[in-house]
Amino acid sequence: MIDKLLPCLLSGVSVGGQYALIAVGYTMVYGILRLINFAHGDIFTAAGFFMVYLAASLPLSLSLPLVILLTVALGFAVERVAYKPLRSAPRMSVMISAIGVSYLLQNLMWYITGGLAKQYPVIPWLSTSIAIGPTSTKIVTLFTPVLTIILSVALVTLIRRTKIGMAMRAVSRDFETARLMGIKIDSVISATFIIGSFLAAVGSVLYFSNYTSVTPTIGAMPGLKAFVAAVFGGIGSIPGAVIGAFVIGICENIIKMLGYTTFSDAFTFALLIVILLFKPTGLFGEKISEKV
Amino acid sequence: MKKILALCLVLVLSLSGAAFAQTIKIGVFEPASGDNGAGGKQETLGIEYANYVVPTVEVGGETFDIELVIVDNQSQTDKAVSAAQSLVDAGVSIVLGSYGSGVSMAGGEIFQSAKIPAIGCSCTNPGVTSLCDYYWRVCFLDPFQGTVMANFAMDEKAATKAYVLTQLGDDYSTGLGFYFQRAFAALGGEVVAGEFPEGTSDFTAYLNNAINDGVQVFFCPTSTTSAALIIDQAASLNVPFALMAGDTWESSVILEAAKGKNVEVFCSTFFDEKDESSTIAAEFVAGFKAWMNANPDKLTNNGGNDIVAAVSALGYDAYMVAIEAIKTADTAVPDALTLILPSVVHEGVTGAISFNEIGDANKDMAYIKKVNNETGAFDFVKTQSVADLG
Amino acid sequence: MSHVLRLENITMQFGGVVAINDLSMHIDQGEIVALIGPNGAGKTTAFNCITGVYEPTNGAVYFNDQCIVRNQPTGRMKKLYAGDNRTPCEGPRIAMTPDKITKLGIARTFQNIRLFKSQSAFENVLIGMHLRRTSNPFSATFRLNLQEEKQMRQQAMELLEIVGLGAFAYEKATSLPYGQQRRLEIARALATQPRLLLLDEPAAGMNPQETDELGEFIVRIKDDFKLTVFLIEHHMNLVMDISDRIYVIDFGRQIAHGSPAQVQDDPEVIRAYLGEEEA
Amino acid sequence: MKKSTRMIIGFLLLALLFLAVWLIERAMGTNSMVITVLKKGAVYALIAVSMNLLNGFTGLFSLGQAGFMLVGAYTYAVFTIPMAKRMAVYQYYQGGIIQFEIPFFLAILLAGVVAALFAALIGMPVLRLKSDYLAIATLGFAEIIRAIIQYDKLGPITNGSNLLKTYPTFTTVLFPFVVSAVCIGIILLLIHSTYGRAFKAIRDDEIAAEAMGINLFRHKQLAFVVSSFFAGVGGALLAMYQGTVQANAFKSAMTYEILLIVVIGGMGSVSGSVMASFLFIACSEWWMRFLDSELMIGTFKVPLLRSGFRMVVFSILIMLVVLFYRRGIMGDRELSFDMFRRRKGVASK
Repeated sequence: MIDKLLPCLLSGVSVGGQYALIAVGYTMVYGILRLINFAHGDIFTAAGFFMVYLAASLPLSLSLPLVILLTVALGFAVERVAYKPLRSAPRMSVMISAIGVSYLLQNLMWYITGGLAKQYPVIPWLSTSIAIGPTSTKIVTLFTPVLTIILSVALVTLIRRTKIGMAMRAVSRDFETARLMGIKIDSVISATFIIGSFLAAVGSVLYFSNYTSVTPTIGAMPGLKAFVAAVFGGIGSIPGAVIGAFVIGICENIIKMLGYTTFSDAFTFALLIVILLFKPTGLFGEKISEKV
Repeated sequence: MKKILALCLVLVLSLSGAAFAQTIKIGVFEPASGDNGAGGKQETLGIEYANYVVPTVEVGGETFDIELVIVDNQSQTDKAVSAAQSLVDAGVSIVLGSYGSGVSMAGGEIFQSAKIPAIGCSCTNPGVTSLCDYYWRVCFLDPFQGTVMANFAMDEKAATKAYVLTQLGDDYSTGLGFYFQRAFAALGGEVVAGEFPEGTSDFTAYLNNAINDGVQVFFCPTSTTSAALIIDQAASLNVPFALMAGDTWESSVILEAAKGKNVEVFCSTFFDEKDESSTIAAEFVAGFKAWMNANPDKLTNNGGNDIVAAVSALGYDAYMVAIEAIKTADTAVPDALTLILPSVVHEGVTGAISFNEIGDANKDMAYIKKVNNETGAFDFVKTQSVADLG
Repeated sequence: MSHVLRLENITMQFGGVVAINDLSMHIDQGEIVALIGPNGAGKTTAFNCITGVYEPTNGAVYFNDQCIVRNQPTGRMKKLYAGDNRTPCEGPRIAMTPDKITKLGIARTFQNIRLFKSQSAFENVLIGMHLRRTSNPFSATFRLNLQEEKQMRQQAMELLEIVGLGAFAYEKATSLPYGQQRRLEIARALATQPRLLLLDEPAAGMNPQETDELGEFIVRIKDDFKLTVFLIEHHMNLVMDISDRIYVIDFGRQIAHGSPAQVQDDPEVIRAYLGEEEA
Repeated sequence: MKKSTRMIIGFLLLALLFLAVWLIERAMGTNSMVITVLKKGAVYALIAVSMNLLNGFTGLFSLGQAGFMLVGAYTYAVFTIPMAKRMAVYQYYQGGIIQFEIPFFLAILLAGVVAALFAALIGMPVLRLKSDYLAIATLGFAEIIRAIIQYDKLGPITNGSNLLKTYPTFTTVLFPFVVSAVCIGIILLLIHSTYGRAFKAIRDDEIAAEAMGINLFRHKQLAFVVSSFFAGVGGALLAMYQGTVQANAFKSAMTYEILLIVVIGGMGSVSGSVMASFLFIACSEWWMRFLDSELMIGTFKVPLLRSGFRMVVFSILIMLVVLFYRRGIMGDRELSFDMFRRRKGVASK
């Protein structure tokens, strides 16, 4: 039994860690803008392609930071171009804009790559295989959850202790009041997108070191799953998103182990619906009621 | 304003048909993007080379230029419908392709309703021809290919248990997997099956299941996109079994993925460039290589090297069969080609081609190749025909 | 003793905040009763409890002796409960949804006008009539209910005439001036054929003359439609003019109750409105 | 103009349109791109209007449309494949277990009914959710439906994840036009009935609508079921248009595409959705196709033009609409005689 379970848990925890890094981006944006940033999964994919093209001509030590920089710039640009002009528009319009951006990014990547899968460069240390008990795996599998936890602890500290963190909390509590209190809403939102994109870039490096080919639509599914993870954990809550992501990653792999492979994706959504029905605020979410 | 614009477009489109009366159009219905983009490009190369070799055809005493109308079906059945429609709209006489069975089946429906014949190059699912009266093909079928690989697994790898992994919604993958499974079970072997949805990147769960089930071979007829991931992950898991697949895996994508890794990969295919027994084949290989090497774009489309893929040879053969049909019918009217195709016989690069009543080529030879992990090339293992199988 | 509306020990608590504390009151047929109190006293919350928008933490509401809302603290709320009345009301939980309560005959207007923005004044009133339909989706779609539809349109027009908006029937609701929007809300509420009408600050934003007219208007529709009226209002002249009785609440608690004259002189009320005099 | 004259003129115009379509088909032949665009446009018009009924008129942000289309398309295909072809279509399942076929018009109706049944079941839990949670839950359900249909064990019915084909398809372009027109007509009647007014009330202000005695859940359920019924019919038409159908194609991307059509046409405008559908399909299938193929003018190779460029330009155009022209072609108005008259009136003043 342990022979079966160990590899399954290993890849579950690893996938979970990667989902977590994406989920944090979703949960932060949702917490502040009340927007499901459908384009977040595509930003994750774009980070993968940045790496593919940069590593072809630059050494890793240069391309790695450049990838993160470019991804952050992309996330920032998407917010400025597609979401900022709609700040006073109904929520549905912003969500449609997000869907439009996702459509655009996917088509753009399809065009640039010619729609073919690209091989992700090998990152020496991460891609090395090591043996664990009866099975073996890449180092990245073990490294991912560790890094995820370190990053999320850092992020939680940032939000608890720093001035920008306090501003973020204020904005997510009450948009209008925070504005009246002199908080620069736009910079807070930009900061949120920058952090989210940064984590997506890190997640992308880990993800593609493990699964080494990048296609234009590859980010869509992990993106949706990460969003489900964020809802599961209670949207707006960072520890919630991380825990939700690990739960989904592990469950998904157990389902595959049991042979119900057709349903590995569907399961995530079933979980989402169950959560929404029985605990709409997720594990750690707060209840918000509308004033009449 | 919009109406006027539409009207102009209608006019332009209808005129364009009349303006170039001296050309015959042949549609190339291949994926240039998506999961099967790499293979589709290689098949298109074969057709383009054939067009380079035979650019004109004599019909009714006049010489006609042959124009290739190339569309991208994006490896997806819904996109294939649009692509097929644009071929029909362009007024092609006959269609060649496609790499991938699902898109061929989807396109076949459109060609059938437009009454335009099509010749499949490397689509191996039986449904392509059996469900469409306007489809022929120049390659062998999955029931044969599956049986060949099942026998190979039994005989050469002494396998008693196999894991079969197929992609949901991919007709090629499901079909070949199904026939392998049936043949392997008929030979007394035991099969464990798994499916993965499109866009899967994590195959470790399937590989681990296979390890735990103690299989000796892992049969995964998938697109090259998934193949690269499967090979990489199998290598990092140090799997104790061999990976086996069908014709799609004869691709430089596989070679790149398996190079320098500790994993055994076998695939069956239609053709071997090193097989010098046929002069037609030898001539083709030499000419094709020279043509590609003279043109960097073509070389890129072939995956960056000048290894001749079997699908290129099939694309070449399909084009030649089409030319043969036009010559015999002495016209390029689709209806006439449809009537003449069943009787066309052609000595092709991949062997003699003649069609049975369903529209399939009477072919019974498969080549089995193995990836050489050190050189990053295919090693020829053996040929196998239905007769060998007894 | 049969009252049109009866509140029994209503407490509404949001988390630890007690918005209404042990409020009991009753309204009889044909009365105009006002609910007044300083800002934030819990007046609108009381309306929301009656109409089913909020579920009170404790207490019951009866409409013509039928219980429409009843609850008592359960679960986590049991520990958290900070209302005055610690003995919970009897009986199982009842929580009718707002639409059911409206169907029984309680209609309301909103403090911060909630008209259907994209619709014309006429359509706003028509929507109010939807709940009294006899058609089903099928007959309505295929126009098998032409007679009823015709009647609805006629009645809606009449209602608009009554509130003096006949000329503006096809104007977009949100393009009307503030005072007319308030009257449109009343017309819309009347369209549901209520027995009891709850008006949440109907005179807010009106000038003295408009307010006077509104007072007369309320009395008139009360008589014409045989209504009972329960209103929240800050315009004291209006309240004193038309009310039969007045309830005064402060910090969610009832501090006075009686005829306009009685309430006016009540020291508690004066203190609540003007603040504590410094000793 | 009197209402009755207006109706007569409207019907005459519609008849004229049908005649025009028929003439085009006669003149151009069934294989031309115009006909393809007209066919697909008509199918998408119905689907877009059905989605607009939910998103534009009832204010329910549902992203499940592809799932219901999938159910409709499969229902249609499964029940109309001729007996003689079943063995070959269900090649891995010994011909499947459904050993009968029904007439195609019944199958289209059944497609709608089955989709509506699914919607009724799914609606019960999800319609209680608010805006974006509803969106993501319906999106999830569409994915679940797709997974179920692809499930190997259901293969004898659905043919697993494999293609379905050889069922009856369009013989004339008028067929999708008539079916779509009838269906859209019914939706229009519903929108202009007292129930339609209730839908719009819910969209404008849920709390006020409930206070006016409108049972939120029941009306949302009604809109959801009706919308899904027509999405199912639309799915059946799409299957007929394509000639083949496969669960794999009904991804969330398909829903997004339809949503974008609705947005371009204008949320809450039936005529807008119809116009946007034809425009969208004509652009993506026809007018912008040239962007996908390399073009040489003399020896000069026009830059950027190659496979995929069409979709890039297309999505940029859509983004421009979403950002700067948010109300779409029609906003929430409808194409009507008054529209032209009022404009004239303003001009003459």
